[in-house]
Formats: sequence, structure tokens, C-alpha cells
Amino acid sequence: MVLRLSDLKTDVHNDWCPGCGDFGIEAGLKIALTELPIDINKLVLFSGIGCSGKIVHFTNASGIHTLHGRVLPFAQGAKLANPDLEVIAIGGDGDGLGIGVGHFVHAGRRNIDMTYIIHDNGVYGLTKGQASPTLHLGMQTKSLPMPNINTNVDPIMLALASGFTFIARTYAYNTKHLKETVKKAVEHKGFALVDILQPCPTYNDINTKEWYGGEDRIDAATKKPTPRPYELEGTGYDGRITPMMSEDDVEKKMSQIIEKSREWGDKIPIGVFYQNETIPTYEDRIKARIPSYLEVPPSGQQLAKPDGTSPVNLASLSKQLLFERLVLAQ
Amino acid sequence: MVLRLSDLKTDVHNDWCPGCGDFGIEAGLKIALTELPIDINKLVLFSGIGCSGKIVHFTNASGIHTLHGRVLPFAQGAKLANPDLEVIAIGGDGDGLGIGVGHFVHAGRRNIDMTYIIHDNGVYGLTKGQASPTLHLGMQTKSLPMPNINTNVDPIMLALASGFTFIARTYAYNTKHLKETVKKAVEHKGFALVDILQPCPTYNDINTKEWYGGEDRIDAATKKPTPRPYELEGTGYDGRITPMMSEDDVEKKMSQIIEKSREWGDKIPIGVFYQNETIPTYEDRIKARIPSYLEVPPSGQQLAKPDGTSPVNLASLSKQLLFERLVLAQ
Amino acid sequence: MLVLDQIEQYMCPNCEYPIDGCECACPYCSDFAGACALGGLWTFGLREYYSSIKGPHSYFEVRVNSERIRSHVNNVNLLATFDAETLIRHADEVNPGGGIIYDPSFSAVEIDKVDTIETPAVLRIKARLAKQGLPATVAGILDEAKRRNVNLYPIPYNDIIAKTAAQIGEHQLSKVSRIINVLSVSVSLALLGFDLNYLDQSLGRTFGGKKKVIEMNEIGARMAYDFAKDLAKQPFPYQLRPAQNQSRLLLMGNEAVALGKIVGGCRVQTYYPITPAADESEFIESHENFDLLDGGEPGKKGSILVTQTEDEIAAITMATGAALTGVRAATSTSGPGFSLMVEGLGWAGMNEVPVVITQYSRGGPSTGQPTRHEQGDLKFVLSASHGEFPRIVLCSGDLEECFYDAIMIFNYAERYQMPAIHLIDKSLANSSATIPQLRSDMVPIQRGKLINSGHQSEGNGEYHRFAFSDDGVSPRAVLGLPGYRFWNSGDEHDTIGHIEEDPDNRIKMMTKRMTKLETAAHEIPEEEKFNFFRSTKKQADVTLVSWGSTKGPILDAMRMLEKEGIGVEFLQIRLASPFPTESVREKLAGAKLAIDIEQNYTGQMAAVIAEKTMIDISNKIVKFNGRPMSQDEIYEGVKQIISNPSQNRRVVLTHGA
Amino acid sequence: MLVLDQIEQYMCPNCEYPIDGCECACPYCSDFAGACALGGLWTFGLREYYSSIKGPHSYFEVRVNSERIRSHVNNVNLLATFDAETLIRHADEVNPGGGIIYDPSFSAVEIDKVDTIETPAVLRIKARLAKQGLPATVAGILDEAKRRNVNLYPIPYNDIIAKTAAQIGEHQLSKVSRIINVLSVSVSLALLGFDLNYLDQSLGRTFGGKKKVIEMNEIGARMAYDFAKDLAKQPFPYQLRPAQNQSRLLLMGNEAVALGKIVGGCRVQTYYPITPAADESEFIESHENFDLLDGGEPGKKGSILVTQTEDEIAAITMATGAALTGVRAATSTSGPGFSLMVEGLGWAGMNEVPVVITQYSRGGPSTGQPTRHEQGDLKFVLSASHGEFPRIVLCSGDLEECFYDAIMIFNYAERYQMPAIHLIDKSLANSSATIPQLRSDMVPIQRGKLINSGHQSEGNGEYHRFAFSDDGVSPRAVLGLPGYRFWNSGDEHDTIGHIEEDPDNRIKMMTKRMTKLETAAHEIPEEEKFNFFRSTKKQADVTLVSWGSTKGPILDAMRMLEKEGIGVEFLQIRLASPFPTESVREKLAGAKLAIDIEQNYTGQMAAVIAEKTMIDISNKIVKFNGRPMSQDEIYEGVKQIISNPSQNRRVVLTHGA
Ligand SMILES: Cc1ncc(C[n+]2csc(CCOP(=O)(O)OP(=O)(O)O)c2C)c(N)n1
Ligand SMILES: Cc1ncc(C[n+]2csc(CCOP(=O)(O)OP(=O)(O)O)c2C)c(N)n1
Ligand code: SF4
Ligand code: SF4
Ligand SMILES: [Mg+2]
Ligand SMILES: [Mg+2]
Repeated sequence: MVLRLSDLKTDVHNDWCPGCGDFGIEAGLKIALTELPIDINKLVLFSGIGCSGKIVHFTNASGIHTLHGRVLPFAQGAKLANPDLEVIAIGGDGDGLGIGVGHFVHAGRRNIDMTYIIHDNGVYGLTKGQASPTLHLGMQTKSLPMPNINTNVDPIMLALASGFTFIARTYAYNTKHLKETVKKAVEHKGFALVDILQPCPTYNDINTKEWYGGEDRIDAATKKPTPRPYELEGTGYDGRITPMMSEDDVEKKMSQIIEKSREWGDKIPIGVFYQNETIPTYEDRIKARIPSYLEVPPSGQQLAKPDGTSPVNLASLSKQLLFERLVLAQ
Repeated sequence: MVLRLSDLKTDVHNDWCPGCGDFGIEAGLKIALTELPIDINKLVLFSGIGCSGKIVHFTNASGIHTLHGRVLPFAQGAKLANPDLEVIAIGGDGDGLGIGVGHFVHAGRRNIDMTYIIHDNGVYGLTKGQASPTLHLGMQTKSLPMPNINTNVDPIMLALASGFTFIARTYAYNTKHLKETVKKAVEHKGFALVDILQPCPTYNDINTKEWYGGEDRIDAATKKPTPRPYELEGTGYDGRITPMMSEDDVEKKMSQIIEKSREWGDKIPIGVFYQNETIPTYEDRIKARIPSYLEVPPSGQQLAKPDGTSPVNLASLSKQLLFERLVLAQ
Repeated sequence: MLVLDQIEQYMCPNCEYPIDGCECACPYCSDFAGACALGGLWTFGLREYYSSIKGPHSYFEVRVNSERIRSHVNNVNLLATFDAETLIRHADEVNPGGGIIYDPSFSAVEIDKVDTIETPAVLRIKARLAKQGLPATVAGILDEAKRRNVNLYPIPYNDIIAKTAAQIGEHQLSKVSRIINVLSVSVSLALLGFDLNYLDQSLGRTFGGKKKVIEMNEIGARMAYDFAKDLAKQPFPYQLRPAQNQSRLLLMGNEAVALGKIVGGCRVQTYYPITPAADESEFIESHENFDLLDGGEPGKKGSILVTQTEDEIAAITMATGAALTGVRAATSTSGPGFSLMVEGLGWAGMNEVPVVITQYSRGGPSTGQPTRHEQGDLKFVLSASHGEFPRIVLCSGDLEECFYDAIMIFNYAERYQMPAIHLIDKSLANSSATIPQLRSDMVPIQRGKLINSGHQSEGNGEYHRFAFSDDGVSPRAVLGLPGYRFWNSGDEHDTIGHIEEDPDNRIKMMTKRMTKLETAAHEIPEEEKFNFFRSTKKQADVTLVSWGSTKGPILDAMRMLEKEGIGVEFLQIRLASPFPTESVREKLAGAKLAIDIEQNYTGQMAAVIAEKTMIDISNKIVKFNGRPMSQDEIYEGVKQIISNPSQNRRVVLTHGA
Repeated sequence: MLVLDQIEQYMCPNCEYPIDGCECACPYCSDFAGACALGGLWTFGLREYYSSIKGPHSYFEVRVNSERIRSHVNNVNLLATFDAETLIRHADEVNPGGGIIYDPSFSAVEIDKVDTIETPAVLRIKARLAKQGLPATVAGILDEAKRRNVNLYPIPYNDIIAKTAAQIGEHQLSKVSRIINVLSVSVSLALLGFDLNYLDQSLGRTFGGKKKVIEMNEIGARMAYDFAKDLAKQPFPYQLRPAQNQSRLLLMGNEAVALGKIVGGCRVQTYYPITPAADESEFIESHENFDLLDGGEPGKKGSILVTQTEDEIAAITMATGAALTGVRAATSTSGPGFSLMVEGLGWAGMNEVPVVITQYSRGGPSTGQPTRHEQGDLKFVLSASHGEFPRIVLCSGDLEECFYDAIMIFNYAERYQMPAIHLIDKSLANSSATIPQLRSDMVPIQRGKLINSGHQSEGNGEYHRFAFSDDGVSPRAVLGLPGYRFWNSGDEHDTIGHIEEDPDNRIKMMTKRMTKLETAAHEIPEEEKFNFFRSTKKQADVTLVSWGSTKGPILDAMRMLEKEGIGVEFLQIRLASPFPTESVREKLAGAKLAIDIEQNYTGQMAAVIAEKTMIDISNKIVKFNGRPMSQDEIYEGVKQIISNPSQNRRVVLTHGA
């Protein structure tokens, strides 16, 4: 069955502010889903708490709206129990890099085959615009009474430090790039991060659509704005690490990736910064311990015999603990 | 008053296992304290939960043994309330990079002027040897029934991604290097990390004293072991970022730092990887909002007038909220 | 000079945002309340809003009276609307003889098309109209109102806005359209016969120095005022007149707490943003440097450090770390955040740290109803965290209690050296009211056995932070105090603070800590533990038992009941831990008919009372639909139980939108 | 064949580590218990250890009997020591006529010099010796024992170790010295007249294939056995004889839970390491692939995925995510971990997810006494998390209950679609005992209204995960089930699972969820909710009320009381939520003298009973020194209260080291 965009609509009233970048993300994500070979029955979206977290209610696929900062462990739990599911976790930058950053780091260490999308708007939208961890030090959005007092974290570099095997950035209003990037992330075997730059017109008056669009930077020749985000794909940049690469080449690649991740301001790279399929997924690592894991995953096991009782062979399980009277010659 | 080593001893029975690297850390730390111009009355050690966390009870300075993973917020709270204190936070790698890694990242973003020491032993000592986040993927210590299933995090790279302004590594049994590194960290203006490689002879039979000592790598010429840790100080490496540096130079420095941080195995760099005093401390950032912060810090304020009542001028504070009957001509 | 009870209900965005996101600090932006307060009237305001930023419906209900009022009522006399949705949702709440202010262009709107109204509500309203043979449109709604004898006041907002724009020479209509709120206020004042000058003054306060904005609002207001005066050929039955009064404050609960904290000496506040607690921290932050009185530190300003943390675990542990330095430190949160603070709370309990947690209860469980009201967390905060340790739990009932309790709780925390929870709720946090002026000298600052930095001890090693004593409280030194080195540990410890597993020490330390709660129970005067109100009638017919923000509507309902000759007592429990067992037992033992009134499902305070006193209050009035109780609901609920005094009644209140 | 009650107390490290860190899975390494079990005797073993890895003192106490025993007693008949510390600490616990096994080289050790003994304990012991004019040395301790008629058995361990080393040709003495534990066991067996073969068999089990280790142990054991036989000229007054028995298991509580989970269908377990819960997860992990019976999936193995998470917040939320896929999922923790799970618990409650949390209570508050026993978390788990939602709380009393409850709790969780807490404690987790063989077919697997994957629904959008129903329970689909798309939200939601703020929906949803608890209360048979034991005497003189691991010592104490003609009833409450209010009220209403027995400070179950039934159990026997209750203590406590039946007695038990 081909999935059409209209299949992904729900009746739920969308209460994002007019002009919110979340609309762009919703659109791009949905298009990506229709273009991917996904069984809608196997698709589950998990989200955190924030404006961003409401996306699952606007999308007609099973959707689990979790707790603030906890979207990753919820989502990983489902995927581990049923590796057949296509799991996409979604959350705000406060959710994922603020309160939830511990899970971010440890999810990277696991490398479960799933996708994580961050709505990166520089603010805590739903609680009225406090600074999120991606807002730079000293910036003062209109929602802040004082300039931001904390240094920002860069999701790209943090993901790299945490072991993510796919790291990408895209922009809410570049629908084509967004959907292509999401598709790559979903197709990646391993844990994939897509950081999406998202204007929040209500609270963040610094990183606005106009700012990203470069409306303050009119090209003298064309008289057109010069957008800040530029596509890595167009620059010949290739962030892939392949099995054949020498340790030295890997080193060089890593430096290059980090260099790219540090670009910000007038030129903001978007695209796939890093992709590494040489690192085994968590599923592979489990298979080394539980050979039948993918064949008969936890969610696929039969818990009762036809007579309703447990099929577990308790005797063989408790062998070690068993003491039976031995008749001794004495 | 000069602080002597014997002043720092307590009567508490030390229950670390014989041969534990924690003894080396305790010794080096204490020597550093005696060599620093510290007022013992202002010194407070905070620790997390783990074998490492017990160190505060063995040290005769005020010591706050906090919760598993929470040493950083406790310690930061004290320092913010009383910036006059000399605050050193100490914890295990499980404590700081496992359950506590969220605080690690956000402490980096604040850059409060204090020191954080990690006992990096690759295991959860006190709970009997489970893998800690610094143990590499696939390693199997004697305490593990199966090889480690998670990718490791590198404290150096993670600290860099998180905004720490001083990042160093040292080794539990290189007392001289350890104490010098701790001294530099304490003297640094800003948030300083000292990651200390610490053998845990009871559970970690991979990263042992012998392994660090290179006893498996006997130099053919000298017939002596070739230790794995080598001192960056001896290589001309300089991780300092100074105010005068160009943006380009900073970029180069960063690449260099990251390259260094990726070295592991037969050659393990120890020393100061990175130091940046161009970034304002949190204390400075507060001063921009509260001019009297350092002069009359929160802990230094007088809460009651001599008559026992509050000295706060409530009238001026609630001016905006005040409604007084105005006589209107009508 | 008696003024009728007046209720005004309207949407408020005079800035770009709805009430919740409002930039000009509601409820000042509720200039209606402001104008009334300036006119010397008492006001009470209720806010209801969705958990989202722009979209859905939010509203503000203001009650005005020449006597003090403490709650809202079910129905209103005047409904001011700016959009069709408000009309559709609220028109049926207007009393016969009351009025509705609206824009005539709404009439054609079909109810089905307003997708921000929840399906259950749409179905309810359509069914109601259908029953009367009315169309499912705003016109139908208006017809229904007319049939009920409600006066309709169509105001062409857009015309007035356009004229205002023309007059000030502004081409961008959108910039002027924000004045719509002020227009509706001024129409209301016109109908109510109140002087427009009060609004002008109120605007001055709201917009401070922004001359142009003030001008724009004043011009529009005058135009709307005159228009409405013309429109109302017959005077609107309800008329307001200014009254004499003392100096008063118009504020919300979260501001009252914020002021209390600053006055009470709190100098470090940590928080992680959460509704409805964050407003308090933001208010404090915007007053982080404040003036001191003579006798403070002359010439110097006081300051309070507000730190936004990475999560609530950091918020409580950071505040605790701060408290160890001797500073009065607090954190502020609501349910989900408190759930994350539980482990930290236990550490503070174990180490006898006086840290204060302000808990704003909201609709639970889980994310629940983030912007709605509930008192669902009482039992949770009483037993939160594993193991046993003492804690203070103090529950405020109104804005004044919010303020004074915010000071007192630091005294309790420091005197008994334990974590202290100030339990309030969404209704208190977001309700606004005029109250008598607050005083900074009512509650003296008491720091308990805090070791004075003057008292230098000899040498070190001699100080026992957890020394045993009869009352369980040990002399407390702070970090950095010369000569007083000490240790803390979440592990069971000896008197010095070092880990100690000995079983006898364990018994002594547990007993020491728990003894402090008995000390507190003994020392805290009964009048701080509960309030007991009784009507003039000698013998009470009914004893109401409650806690927290129901205080207001209960007191107001008592007046209604009294008027009917029903004798009412009201036991308002304030201190939930240590619990005033004996007093409560005594008060309830004599009760003819006791009714528990709570804003939760199970009747949590009744459960606590049962546990402590073995007295079963089987009659209950509860509400758990997310909306606070009104005076009328309580009145009706009590009557319902009195009129049928069989035991075991549970009345579930349902009012609210 | 009657065998006297025998108690053995000894330190256990036969591997490199003390008991806690033991690599060979205590209590098998307690080969004494193993040998006795092989000999057909009933055993009960208690472990006490410090919260540290090597250093401090830990000990293991084994009680052996031909009749079933369920607890430990205050004093022992035989004390086997390997070090001076054990002697110093425990010598006074040996009954007159009993014996002490020790190395004669300890005699000179001064008590002051053993710095692992806590100062309070040192002071107590020195005072005791001084009173008798004895030196503060081990020699003094031994003299004291001799005066009390205790037999001394000096065993030169080092000689035997050296000889063993020589015999097997091992030069490194340190490698052989680990056999010291087995030496003491074999000396014990010699004194007790038990056949050494049982030990050999037990060793075979302990060391599996490690031939060389077995040989070394066997040689040493034989040597020690013979030495001891020679030494004991007069037979030791207590003698053990093998008995007939059925097949039995010797296991610990955490293993019983682990087995129950696997049998009960748990297929995902998450955990973050914590004492004493982690042992359970590690046991499961080491059995992650297990055999199925015929009728399972023939030829296929079952498996369970155990995941170590980054913290307890992840542990519960990950388990909850797993449970949404239809898997039976659990997590396991103790107090501090549970404190971090509180927010996640509420989400599972709000979304009606059947996730199981096994909670091992230990000494609190905060880090508390990580390796010590307490039942301090009952009230906390009953009301943990903000807001109101239903939960199951089931408390096991012994090893068999641990196993069967671990199965049943999944049935409850799935049938009522709510989080379910299996509350056990450190004493159960770490006590070992021989118990009758467990059965995998006693508790059928009941999954409640789980939608069968066979039942394909038509189209989508039609499935209402939270459909209203009379019993509150809705048909439950799982993630990935074709045709059953659904939504969850921690926000209040409609029947589909979308956020819904409507007040009427709120009332219905709250009521739906809370109704499930009534359904559970109604459906769960009374015999699963509590146990009621009574002695043969018709009229009971005293009714004991308790819960959890006190079951064992209470049952044992009951036998003692009965022998004296005291009629005893014992109400063991198992289901704390939903609470069996009526039954408890009925049982207590008829009680002549009720006594609450709990391992905590405040008597938490008594408080719950008061809240639910308004019955005040004012007589209490409590213990909170971190050590479990012994049979003797309960016996004495009950006698103390009976002998002076004035109301309001609180007996604090203090035994234990
Ligand atoms: C434990 C907890 N703390 C705080 C909150 C309040 N809260 C709701 S959304 C939010 C922040 C949202 O910011 P972000 O994750 O960046 O999402 P956005 O709204 O910007 O999409 C917070 C703090 C909560 N729901 N739970
Ligand atoms: C909330 C919580 N979870 C779990 C524990 C149990 N715990 C105690 S120490 C420890 C790990 C210690 O490892 P690490 O931090 O590396 O310190 P080390 O012992 O290796 O020095 C754990 C998990 C706890 N105390 N608190
Ligand atoms: S507050 Fe910002 S992020 Fe949230 S919906 Fe509005 S525009 Fe979007
Ligand atoms: S377990 Fe390891 S880290 Fe802990 S004290 Fe022993 S050797 Fe040190
Ligand atoms: Mg955001
Ligand atoms: Mg460690």
C-alpha cells in the first residue's frame, strides 16, 4: 500500500503559532515518510514535551507523546522489544539537549537502529521562551529579560563525542533538503541524529526565518538575499567513514567533520556531517549474546502454552539451585 | 598557616581495596592541596557515590558526600552561594559520565570557577564491577559476564563539546604529574576537569597498573617496561587558547586538541589538553546582572535588621503592584 | 456605598500573546481589574488557559465588589468577547439581565468551523441549541441569550480600530489592533457607569513609559466608551461606583510568593521552567537587585541569585548545596518537577539541610493538565522519597498566606533543620486579587541553632554537625565558617557526619531526626497550623474541612450559608507536616456534620486526617475537572449534603470551561 | 528423626572477595548450607555485609533444622571465624554449651587495633570485658567465652593451608589460602558429626568444572575434618543427621524473583546497578537464553533481554516503551533508584501501561544503609508521583511468595493495565533458604484485555485505546499491531489518546482510571490479598499484623508462643494497593490485642490500616537498626506487650551486628 500525504493527517487541531517552523518540519517529515518504503503499521513516532512534542498528535501513525527529556529511553525500549518497528524519536532542543542530554549521550553509545529528530529553535517554546541549550552565550531573544548566561552546546559535536553513527543538520523551511535528510537518517543502519534549525517566530527573534533566509544580506549583484544555511551536498563534502579506510584517513575525516561542525553565523552547513556504518548496531551486539534475538524478539515470544501455563522449563533453569536427597552409603 | 599533609588526615578507616588506584589519587590530591595557597577553612570537597566518593571522609577538610551522579549541581550550588569557597568536586566515571553526564554537559556550559576530578577506572566499583561509560566497546573485564555492549565516551572530547575551559588527564600512580595537574586545575579561572586514569585491581583486569605501566611492553634496549601514559608537557604540546589568537589559529588549536584526545591504547597522552581563559566565568556573567555579587554574595547578606525583622524595602519592591485610592474630580 | 457583585469575563491579549504568553505581565494587562482597583474596589480574577502558546481559547474572569471577595462565581453579569469562540463557549454563563459585548461580524460563524473547541464541547453546545430550535451559529447563540433576557451590545471593534489608526496616523492596522482588549474594557466601564479616568491611570501603569502605545489605547478607549454610552439607551442594571480604601496590592499568588521569598531572606533560587511555577522565578529574577530599608545595610542593595538549571534534579541539589553555605535557598516547581526532586529531597532530609521547595500543584498525573488546577499532590509530598525522615509541609490558602508563609517556611526549615515544602497550586498561582498592603515586619527572621560566625571554635575536629540533643536539633555551622569543618553524607552517619553502619548509632540517628518533627509540632503555635472560622451562629450545623486555595470560595460560600441561617465552621488545615493531630481531632469530635472539601479525586486530606485521628469524614465535596471551585458550587454542594444527611455522600463538582 | 536447631555463623570468602563481592555466587559458596541441604535438612541463611568492596566485616549465619525454619535466631551454637574481628564482634552471641572455631594465632590481637570495627562497637565491647576484669584482646574474648561454658576449637588454618599446598604442589600460598572457608565448613561438619561427603558434593556444584580447585578444597577439607575430629575429645553437644526429603531448592530472594520473572513471561528487563537489586538482573542476564517445555515452542529457546541503562529514569521509561509493544517488561531497583523513577511511574499510570517495578527496600533515607535491611518505603511507593492514578503494590513475605508473586504481578499489571510494584526488601533479597520445589504451572498467564493479533480490525482511526467501559479497562492493542494505530500522552487525553483539556472528558478519564482499581479490588481473590495464620488454640490472645519479610520470624515465633499456650493470629498483608479494607477491618475488629510488627520507624502499614479502616493498632514492635528481626526478638517483643497490656506500647528491637 502506497502511503499518501493525506493518509498522514489527523483531525487534531494544530495549535502551533502561525509561522512556526514546526509546520515546515511536519511537512518535510511527512513527505519523507511517504517516499520511504515504510509499513505504516510498523511505524511509531515518539516525542518529548514541548511545542515540538505535539507533532505526534498531528500525524496519523502510532504516536507516543512521552515525558520532558525522556523521549529517547521510551523509544529505545520499544525498538529493543520489537526490532521490527520503525522508530522515530522527535523532540525539542530543551527536551533533548537540556534535561534529556544524559539520554542523548547514552543513546549514542548504544547505536540502536533508529532516528532522532531535534527541533532546534534556541528556546523553550512551550514554557514561554527561556533559553535552550543551543542558544549562544550572550544572545538575548525577545523572550529573555537578560542576555543568555550559558554557553551553547553544539548538537553535532556532542553527537560525535557520544558515538552517534549518523549526524545531520537541516533547516525547517528547506523542505526538500529536510525530507531527503530524514530519509537518509531513517535508512541509516544505526542511531541517526537530524538536528533541524527551526525558527520560533514567537520567542526567538534572532534566528528567524528572515535571518536564516539572509534577508539582511542582500547580494549586491542579484539583489537577492543570501541564505545562511548552505547544503554540504553541493560542496563535495563527504562525511562517510567506510570499512576500507585506514586509521589515518579516519583521523583526517574526523578533523574535517569537527571543523565543519564549528561553522556558524553567516555560513551554516546543512546536510550529513558524519555517517559511519562500520560500527555494529546494538541489535548486532545483542545477537552475539542472544542468537535468536531478531528471529524471535522479546515482543514475539509466546508467553503461555495452549493450556495457559508458562512454557519455561523451570527445572533446567533452576538446576544449579536444586538439592535432591542423595542416598549415601554411610 | 601552612597546610601539612598530616593535617589532611582523618581517623576514618579507609576501606578501599588494597592496591586501589584511589589511594594514588588521594595522595596526589592532598599533596596538591598542601602546595596550593588555599585557606583550609574555605576549602570544600564534594563527592558523588562510588568507591571514589568516600574520599571526602578520608580528607580533613569539609566534605560533602552527595548523591550518585549529582555531585556537580551540589558543588555548583555551594560555589554560587559563596564564591569565596574553594570548591573541588570528585566522583567516579559512572557517577559523572553515566548517570550524571547531563550535569557534566551543563556544568561545562556555565564555566563556574571550580575543579572537577573524575576517578576513571572503567567500572562501577562499588556495585561490583559493571562497565562504566569509559570502558571501550567489546572489552570484558573479569567482573563482566559478557563483553561490554556500549561504545565508550571520551571525557576529553565530551568536555570540549560541553564548553569546559580547562581539560586535563592524569594518572593515579604518577603522583607528581597528578598533583601538578590538580594544581593547574584549581588555579584555572573557570570550570576545570581532571580525568584521572585509575586502576581498579578488583574488577578491571584490563586497564591495570601493569597495563598502564607497560609491563607487557618491555623495551628491547633498556629491558624496562614502556609505560602507556606519556606527558604532554614533555612534547611541546600547548593546549592554551589566548585572547590574542586569531579565529584561524583557534580552529587549528581545536583540531589539534581533538586529535590528541583520540589517542588511546599504546600511547595515552596525559596533561593539560585544553585551557581557555578567554571565556568569561559564570561569576563574571552574574556580575553583569548583579553588580554587588562578589562583594556581597548570597551567603554574605544580612537577612535581618537588628530588631529581627527583614531589611527588605517591600514598598519599593511592590511599587508596581500597588493601588492606592486616588481622589478624582468627578 | 454598596456596589453589586460584578463579574467581567473577557479575553485579554492586549499584547501579541494570549494571557499565558502575555508580555505585559497579566493581570495588569487586565486593565479592568486595574481600573476597579484604582477605584477602590475589591477584585478577584481567575485565569484559564490552554497548554499551548497561541491558538486555543483562554479567558480571564474578574469579580468586583465593595466588600472583600475571595473567589469567582459560576455565572457572570457581563461578558466581553473579541472572538466568536469566546461567545460560543461562554454566552450561557451570563445571568439574565446581564450583558454581552461582541463584534456584530461574528454572527455568521458556524460552531462546527471553530476547530479550537474540543469535540465534546461542540457536541454539548449544538445539542443545547438544537433543543431550542436554534441554528448552530453565533447568531443562534445570541438569540438564545436574548431569549434569556441578556442584553446584547454589538461593538464594531474594527471600525474603532481603523478610526484610531487614522487619528494617530498609523498605516499598519495590525499594530493598532492590539488595543482590542482595552476597547472592551472601556466598553465595559461605560456600561457599568465607571469613570474612564481609572482606565487611563491603569494604562499608565501597564505601559509605563511607552507614550505612543498609551496614546493609541487612550484614543481608542475614549471612542469605544462614547460609542457604548450611546448604545446603552437604558442603563445597564449593574453599576459600579468608586469606594474609599486603604492602600492595597493587586497581585497574583506567584508574585505573593516571590515577594515573600525576597522579604524572607531567600538569596538563592534555582528553577527549571515549568507551568505554573516558572512565573515566580521570573518575577524574582526581574527584581534580583532590590532596595533595603534603613537598618538593613544602608546604601547597599540586596540581591537574589536566580539560576535556571538543566533539570529539576539539579534545581534541588543545587539549592541544597547553596543552603549548606548558610544562605536561605529555595527552588520552585510543580508536579512533574517535584517528581524528579524526590531523591534530592531525601538527601536534604538525611543531612538536615533547610532547603525550601515551593510546589505549585497542577492537574496530574504525569504531564496531566499543565495549565489547570488540582490539589492532587498532598499525599505524595508527605511521603515523597524512600525511607523515613521529617519534613515541613505548609499549605497556603490565599494570597496573603502565600506571602507570609513564604517567609515562615524558611524559619521552620532553619529552626528544625529539615527540607520544607510550601504547597500551593495553580489556582493560587494564577488568580489575582486586591489584598490589603503586605508588611515586611510581621514575621521576624528566625534562624534557629545557626552558629554565629562570631563564635569562633577552637581548633578543628571538635565540631559535631549532628550532635545529639534533647530536641533533636544540633548547632548548625555552614561551609566556610572558620574552625567548623564538617562532613555530610547521604549514608547513615555519625555525629561528625562520617559514614557509620553501627546498629546502635543507627537507632540514635533515626530517633534524633524524627524527634525534630516532634519538636516542631510542639513549638509551632497552633494558630500557625490551622485556621478555624466559625459563623456567628452559636451551634454549627456543619463543619467544613479543607486546605489550600479552596479557602477563598469556602469563606465566600459561608457567607451565603450564614445568610440562610446555617451555622458553619471551617477548619482550614495549613500545616500538613507535622500534623496538628490533637487539635484536628478535637475540632472534628464536636462536629455535627463534617464535610471534606478538596480539589482532587480521592480526598487526600481526609485520608491524612483518618490516618492521624482515626476520624472518617465520609461526606466529601470534590472537584477534579481542572477548574477551581466557585463560591456557588461550594454553597450548592454543602446544601445538597445538608438536605440529605445520610452518610457517605460524595458530591463531584463540575463547573468550569 | 529429630535434629536440634543448629546455627552456624561464619565469614564466607572462598573466592577473592567477601560475600558481597563474591564471585562464586553466594550462598552456594556457603557450602555449609549446601552440605546440609544435600543432607536433606532445612536451612535458613542470613547475610550481613558493609557497603564497601573489600575491607569491612561481613558474615553469614546459617540455621539448620529437620523441620522447616524461616528465620534466624539471636544466638548461635557454633561460631566459625577466620579472623580476629569476627571473634571480637560475635563471640558473645554463642550459646553456653556451643562452640567457637578460630585460629589460635588471633589471641594476641588487641581490640583497639582492629580499625574496621566502628568506635561505638569497640567501646561497648571494651566496657563489657573491663567489667569482668578481662583484657581488651581476643584472649580476653576467648576467656569470657570459656567462662560462659563455650567450647573453644583452635584450628591452625595456616598449617593446613601450607600442608595442602605442599600436597598439590602449589608454591603460591595465596592461591591456596582461599580454601579457608571450606576448611571452617569442614571443621564445623566434623564437630556436628555430619558426613564430609555432603560437602564434597556441594563443592562440586559450587566450582563446576574447575577440577583443580575442587581437588585443593577437598584435600584441605579432609585434613581439617580429621584434625577437628581429633580435637573434639568430647562430642560437640549439637549433632546433625541427614534426613529424608523431597526435591528442594536452595536459593536467595533475588533469585526467586528472577526465576519468577522468566517463568512469568518477562522478556525485557532494564536496570541500573544498585544494591541489593542488581543481583536479580545479573542472575537473569546469566540465564538470558533458557529452555522451553514441550508445548512451548519446541526446539526453540526462550530469551530475555536485560539492558543496563544510564540511570533509573531510563530504566523505567525504557521498560515502559518496551511494554507498549506487548512485551512483559520490568525493571528492578531499590529506594534511591525508585526515587528517580517516580515521574516515569506517573506516565505509565496515565497511559495505563502494565510495567512492573521490583523494588528492593533497604535502609533509608537517601543513600542510607545500602546493604542493610528496612521496610521504609511502603507509604512512598503507595503515593509516589504527583497526581492520582491507580497502581498495584504487592508485598512478598518469603522466597516462595517472591517467585509466585513475580508471576502474578504481571497478570495484575496486564489485567488492570497499570504499573505494578513488587515490593520486597534487602532481607528477602539476600537471605537464602531451602524451600520446596517451585512449579511453573501454578500461576496461569493472564493477559487481560490484550487484543489478539489474530483479530484484525478494519481500517484505522477506529481504535480507541482508552475507550470507556464499565470496569474501566479498555481493550489494549500494542505497537506494531496491524490496523490498530494509537496514541499515548502524559497529558490528559481523549479515548484515542490525543491531548484533551475539556473538563467533562477530564472527569470521565479520571474516573475510568480510578475505576480500574476498584475492579482489581473486586476481582482479585481475598486469598491473594493477605494471609491469615492462626494457632490451634480456638480463641487468639493476640493478633499480629505485618507484611513482607517479617513473615518468616513471625511464623517461627508463633510456634514458640503456641508452645506456651498463647493463642496467636497473624494477618500478613500482601496487597497494599488495592487495599483489602473490608477483610482487614473484619480481622482486626475481632482482635483481643493487636500488635503491628514492622521493620521501620513509624509503623507505615499501621498508618495505612488507620487511613483505610480507622482502626488504630497502637501496640507496635518496630526495628530500624538495619538488621532483620529474629524469631527470638519477636517472641520476646510479643511477650513484653502481652505481659503489660496497657495500650500504646512501642517496642524497639535492637538485635544484630
Ligand atoms: C519534568 C518537567 N519539567 C518541566 C516541564 C515543563 N516544560 C514543558 S515543555 C518545556 C520546554 C520545551 O522546550 P523544548 O524542548 O525546546 O521544546 P519546544 O517547545 O521549543 O519545541 C518545559 C521545560 C515538564 N513538562 N516536565
Ligand atoms: C540513584 C542511585 N542509583 C544507583 C546507586 C548504586 N550505586 C552506588 S555506587 C554506583 C556506581 C559507582 O561507580 P563509579 O561512579 O564509577 O564509582 P567507583 O565506585 O568506580 O569509584 C552505583 C550504581 C545509587 N547509589 N544511587
Ligand atoms: S512558541 Fe515557538 S516553537 Fe512553540 S509553537 Fe509558537 S512559534 Fe512554534
Ligand atoms: S572496587 Fe575497585 S575502585 Fe573500588 S575500592 Fe576496590 S579497587 Fe578501588
Ligand atoms: Mg526548543
Ligand atoms: Mg568507576
